[in-house]
Amino acid sequence: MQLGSIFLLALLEGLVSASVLALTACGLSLVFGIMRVVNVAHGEFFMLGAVLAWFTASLMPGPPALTFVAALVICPLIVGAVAALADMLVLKRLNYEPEATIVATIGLLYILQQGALTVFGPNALPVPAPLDFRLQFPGFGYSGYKIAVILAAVLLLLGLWLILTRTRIGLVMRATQIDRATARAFGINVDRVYAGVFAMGAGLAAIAAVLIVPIQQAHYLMGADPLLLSFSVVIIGGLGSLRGTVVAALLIGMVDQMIPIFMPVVFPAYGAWFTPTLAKIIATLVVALVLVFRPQGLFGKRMA
Amino acid sequence: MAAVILEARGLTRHFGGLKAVDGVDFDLRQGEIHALIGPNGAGKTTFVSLLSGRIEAQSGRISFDGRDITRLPAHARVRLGIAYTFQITQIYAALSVFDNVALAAQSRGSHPLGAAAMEALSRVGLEARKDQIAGTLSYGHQRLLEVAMGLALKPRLLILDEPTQGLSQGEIETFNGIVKSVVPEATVLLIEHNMDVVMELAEWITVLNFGQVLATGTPPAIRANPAVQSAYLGA
Amino acid sequence: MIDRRALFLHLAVLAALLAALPMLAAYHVTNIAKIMVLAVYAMGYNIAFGYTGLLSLGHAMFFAAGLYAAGMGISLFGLSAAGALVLGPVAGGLAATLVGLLALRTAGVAFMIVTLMFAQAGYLTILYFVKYTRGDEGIVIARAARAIGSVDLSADTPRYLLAFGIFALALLLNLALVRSPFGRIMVAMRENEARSRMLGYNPYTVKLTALAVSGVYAGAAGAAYAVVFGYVGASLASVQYSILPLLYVLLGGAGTVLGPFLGALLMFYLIDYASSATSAYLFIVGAALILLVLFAPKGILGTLRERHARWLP
Amino acid sequence: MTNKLITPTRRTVLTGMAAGGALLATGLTPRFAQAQSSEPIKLGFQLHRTGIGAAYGRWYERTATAALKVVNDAGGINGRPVEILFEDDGTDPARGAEVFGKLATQSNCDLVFGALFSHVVIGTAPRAAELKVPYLVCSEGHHVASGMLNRWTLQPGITDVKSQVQGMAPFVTQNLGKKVAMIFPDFAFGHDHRDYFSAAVAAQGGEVIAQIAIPPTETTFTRYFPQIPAETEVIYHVMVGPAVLTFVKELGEFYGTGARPQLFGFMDSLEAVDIASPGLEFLDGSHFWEAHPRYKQADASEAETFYRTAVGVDDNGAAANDPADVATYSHMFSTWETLFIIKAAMEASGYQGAADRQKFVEALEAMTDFAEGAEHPQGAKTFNGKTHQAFGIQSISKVEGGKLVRVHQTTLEDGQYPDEVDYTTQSF
Repeated sequence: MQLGSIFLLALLEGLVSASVLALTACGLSLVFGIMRVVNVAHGEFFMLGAVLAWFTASLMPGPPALTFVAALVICPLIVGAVAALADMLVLKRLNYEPEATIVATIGLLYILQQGALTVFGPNALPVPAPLDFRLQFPGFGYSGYKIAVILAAVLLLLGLWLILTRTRIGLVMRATQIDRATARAFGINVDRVYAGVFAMGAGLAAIAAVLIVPIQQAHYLMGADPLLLSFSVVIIGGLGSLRGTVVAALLIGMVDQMIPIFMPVVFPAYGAWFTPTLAKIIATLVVALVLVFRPQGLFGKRMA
Repeated sequence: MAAVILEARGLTRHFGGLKAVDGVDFDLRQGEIHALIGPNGAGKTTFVSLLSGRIEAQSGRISFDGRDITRLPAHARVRLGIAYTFQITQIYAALSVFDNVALAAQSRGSHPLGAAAMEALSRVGLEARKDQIAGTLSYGHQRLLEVAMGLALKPRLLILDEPTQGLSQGEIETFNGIVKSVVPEATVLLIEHNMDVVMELAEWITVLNFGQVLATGTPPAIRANPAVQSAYLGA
Repeated sequence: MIDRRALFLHLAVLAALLAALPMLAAYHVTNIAKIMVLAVYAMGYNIAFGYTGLLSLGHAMFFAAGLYAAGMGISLFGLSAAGALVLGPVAGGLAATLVGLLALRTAGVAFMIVTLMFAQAGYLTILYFVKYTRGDEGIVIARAARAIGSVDLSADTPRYLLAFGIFALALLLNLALVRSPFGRIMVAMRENEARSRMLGYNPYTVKLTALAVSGVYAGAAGAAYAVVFGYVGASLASVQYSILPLLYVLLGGAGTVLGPFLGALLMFYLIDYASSATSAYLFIVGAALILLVLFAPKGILGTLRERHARWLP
Repeated sequence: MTNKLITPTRRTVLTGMAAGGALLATGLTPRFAQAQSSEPIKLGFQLHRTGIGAAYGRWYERTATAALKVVNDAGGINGRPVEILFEDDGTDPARGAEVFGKLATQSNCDLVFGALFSHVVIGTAPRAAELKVPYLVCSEGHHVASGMLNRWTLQPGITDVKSQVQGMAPFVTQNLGKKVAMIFPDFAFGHDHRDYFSAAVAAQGGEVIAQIAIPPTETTFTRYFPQIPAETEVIYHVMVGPAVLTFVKELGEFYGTGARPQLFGFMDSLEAVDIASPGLEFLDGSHFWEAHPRYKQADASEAETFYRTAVGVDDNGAAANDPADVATYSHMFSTWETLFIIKAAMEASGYQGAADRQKFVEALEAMTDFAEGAEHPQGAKTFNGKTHQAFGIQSISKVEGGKLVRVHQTTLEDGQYPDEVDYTTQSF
């Protein structure tokens, strides 16, 4: 392949994975920013969104485009409802104590995983893409749907940003984030806000998953990877900072895609001992070290 | 006059725009009871936090017993003999009274541990409650336990941050007796709002206002100082 | 300073485990041996989490350090089983110290994530060095190598006795540790770090020491696992093996000496019996975690200590 | 609960004595002896019901259950009925060893079989040797024949990967191309493919010009495709796990309708996946290895038809009652065949009970051939008693109109390689 084609492919693949990652990680970041809860079950909400998308698409009659749009609406709602329920039944009772909530969300992770296995079975579940066309670039072909995913993610992120900054809901959420007690004093139903935020975070993961299933299929063990990547994104971007999260998602999504694409071009020994697995080890360590030495993230300001 | 045991020069700590401590010079003489007073928000707690190492100084210098301790972490200063009792009670609520004091005595390497701990408890009159869980003590007793932990450290400098807050009159008298018994082996630095306590105990007083030293001197001199009067009365 | 009742209780548990050996069916001999090895691991976890307040999600790395030190020591370098049992705790302690040096600069949630990330890197490292570790497939330790002198450790009784010996040693040392002055400092660090600092204790060194001891326990358990069960594989270094000791400790009672063993025993048999009735044992693990943090955050022995037996260490 | 933690309890001893007394008193001792010998043979099955192997596990269970019915309908083994006890191992090696112990010592199974995933097999094998219980694996891994396991572990029902790969190589180099780029998962299973196929291709005068290892946690693959050299004539792909469909689809998108290298894949990539899934159209014309052709071939034997009906699989390799439920057809026959081999070896050794386990292994080691038939619907096999490994015929199928059509069959000789171990010299 020509270097120009390689670059274009890397850019496209990087954008697809960054946009889906940004949506997923924003969900995690939102929950952490406002509720101070580290949701280990976030990857399972992603998985749940994906298997429900398959379920919707295979149950509903009609062309793939229609069932897909239906899934895009229905799945986040169901997943959000499950999350709100978990918040009210478990997290609220733990008073959002950080360590207890982590243990509880680990429990939730196992329950959701087992639930998906029991209900939907162990197979990879394919969902047809709502758009079926290929783009031929010099040297490689590319799925038109993947381009649509990038656009959809950008629109959704813009929508999220508008909700958070321009609406009363966003105002209430920010007020709750700053001070729970004061928000309560101003007549804000903090319990409802928390349940809503947790549902919204899970819903974002579910939307991201619905977008990705036509590319990747749904499977009950698929939650681990988005969880670890989202953690990395939220850490690099600065815990709780949405802008940092989006920037970090772009960075990590791009780097994650570009290493296997570019390394063989610039580094002939790639693949001999510098395998993708080694790249993953290094990436994981870098994220850990960022959290150790720059806990405010690469893009955040240190809090006084 | 006794030797200076602790000396601070140009000590500064700002929080954003707030000049909590702003270029304070301060001397503490061996064996005295020194009170630090000032209106709310004057920077008293920040100042002693800088001395004890709980907060790092932005500039300035602190020396203790002739040694520069400006960059020494808090726990190392404790080991040098600077003990600090918290403004808000900070005991180990889940542990027994004995364990609370033993932890302090153990830090000094006291031997035998049990005897050292019991001695500190008996000095504040809590020896009968040694097996009680500390969190179940009355508030006054918790404050006394806090002081006992300070004593069990066998400090050379004991910093007490508003120790009498919330104590009854009887408890305050007990407390005054304890503080008097500490000197002159050790030195005491006392942040206090209760002027009766200050006037009864302090040999020397420093007044802080807006992060700076407003005045320093003997109790009668401070009482007569017009600047202090205006700061306190807002005149 | 060890309470007589406490010492008696622990010795009685050990005596019961020893006396049970001739009465147990073969299946349970292996199970209890495994439970004792896992309990050593959980005891180590408890020293960090239960006593010192360090909630780590990366202990699998310390367990795996001992596991692979022993397994690769035997299979690649011809180490003896006895040598492997010594090397394991050293490797576990070393791994914990290295991780601690960095991770202990953080606290709380950040500490959990950092340890999780380090353990994930450790897991991937095992996969990376597939030539030596055989990656996910793992290493089988030859039966001939699993012997001390002429005693074949793969036979039921010696296996049980070795696991028992390590468990007994770990339990008594744990008891001595938590009743020692240092044990009191660990608890002080858990209860109130700011206060402990102002009593002259350096939180960093105290926590690092506790984590290192915890790693030594985990490494010892890992080495024992390799020698006693003859298999060393990457799945034993996965996240799940970091959650397992947390689950055992929460169930049995964090900050109690016997809690980890009790938790391991109950959880092992709960899963074992449940798996014949249903394949949904992940559900059981998940539900147990949630119910424990919701309704019994102190675990069985922690609740017992609070209500009835204050002397329980 | 049937599990006895402490044996024997006073009560069970007393009931036992009472029962014995009653029998003696009524003079029924002879019938008691007969009853003992007609007690069922219990076979343990280590099942991947949950975990990463779950998609396979379901079909392994169905196939073994179907074979069991055939065996029992024909009078069982040595005139005794047969039972299979399925126990979930979570596709986890540690749990696998525990489950083995449970089946062998708690449920008193005569032997254990059924495991597929290599790490489970390797994690369990030491336990089999400790307990001296035969362990018959259905895994296609090379671990048995490589000599790393032990005398109690055998793989008589399915060919190992080294042999499969070696059998494939001549077809690939002669029909598809000589310059091969390999794409495989970066763990032991993938490395077996890498090493054995590279060697086999070199022996055929071809060359592996790129080895692209993909990390095990990967979910998307397009970014690896630029590493495929332009002069590549054949892409050899073997991926496993839930992401395989993504892999194939992305490969299709990458090359599109333009000129592309020939594709040769291992069926592992598409087990339990419908070839007619959206996005897989581009596979048309590509080749796959199959141990056992999923689509019923025009020349299917009677045995093959019988097997399909018995397991409940239609002509397209999906469940007869649910066409969307696609089988793991290329591997699951191994549990069927293994059960019939168990029957044959038990009958050859005159197996009576646990005391005859060693005789069972020796009888199995003495076997050399399995003829094609209802007991071996996948085809004839040879068995090497020294390496404990079976060798069978492999198929190469071409995707034509959304179906797999067999275009080549290897011979038994194609897959032979020199012995790497002689388990029969090892002690029990």
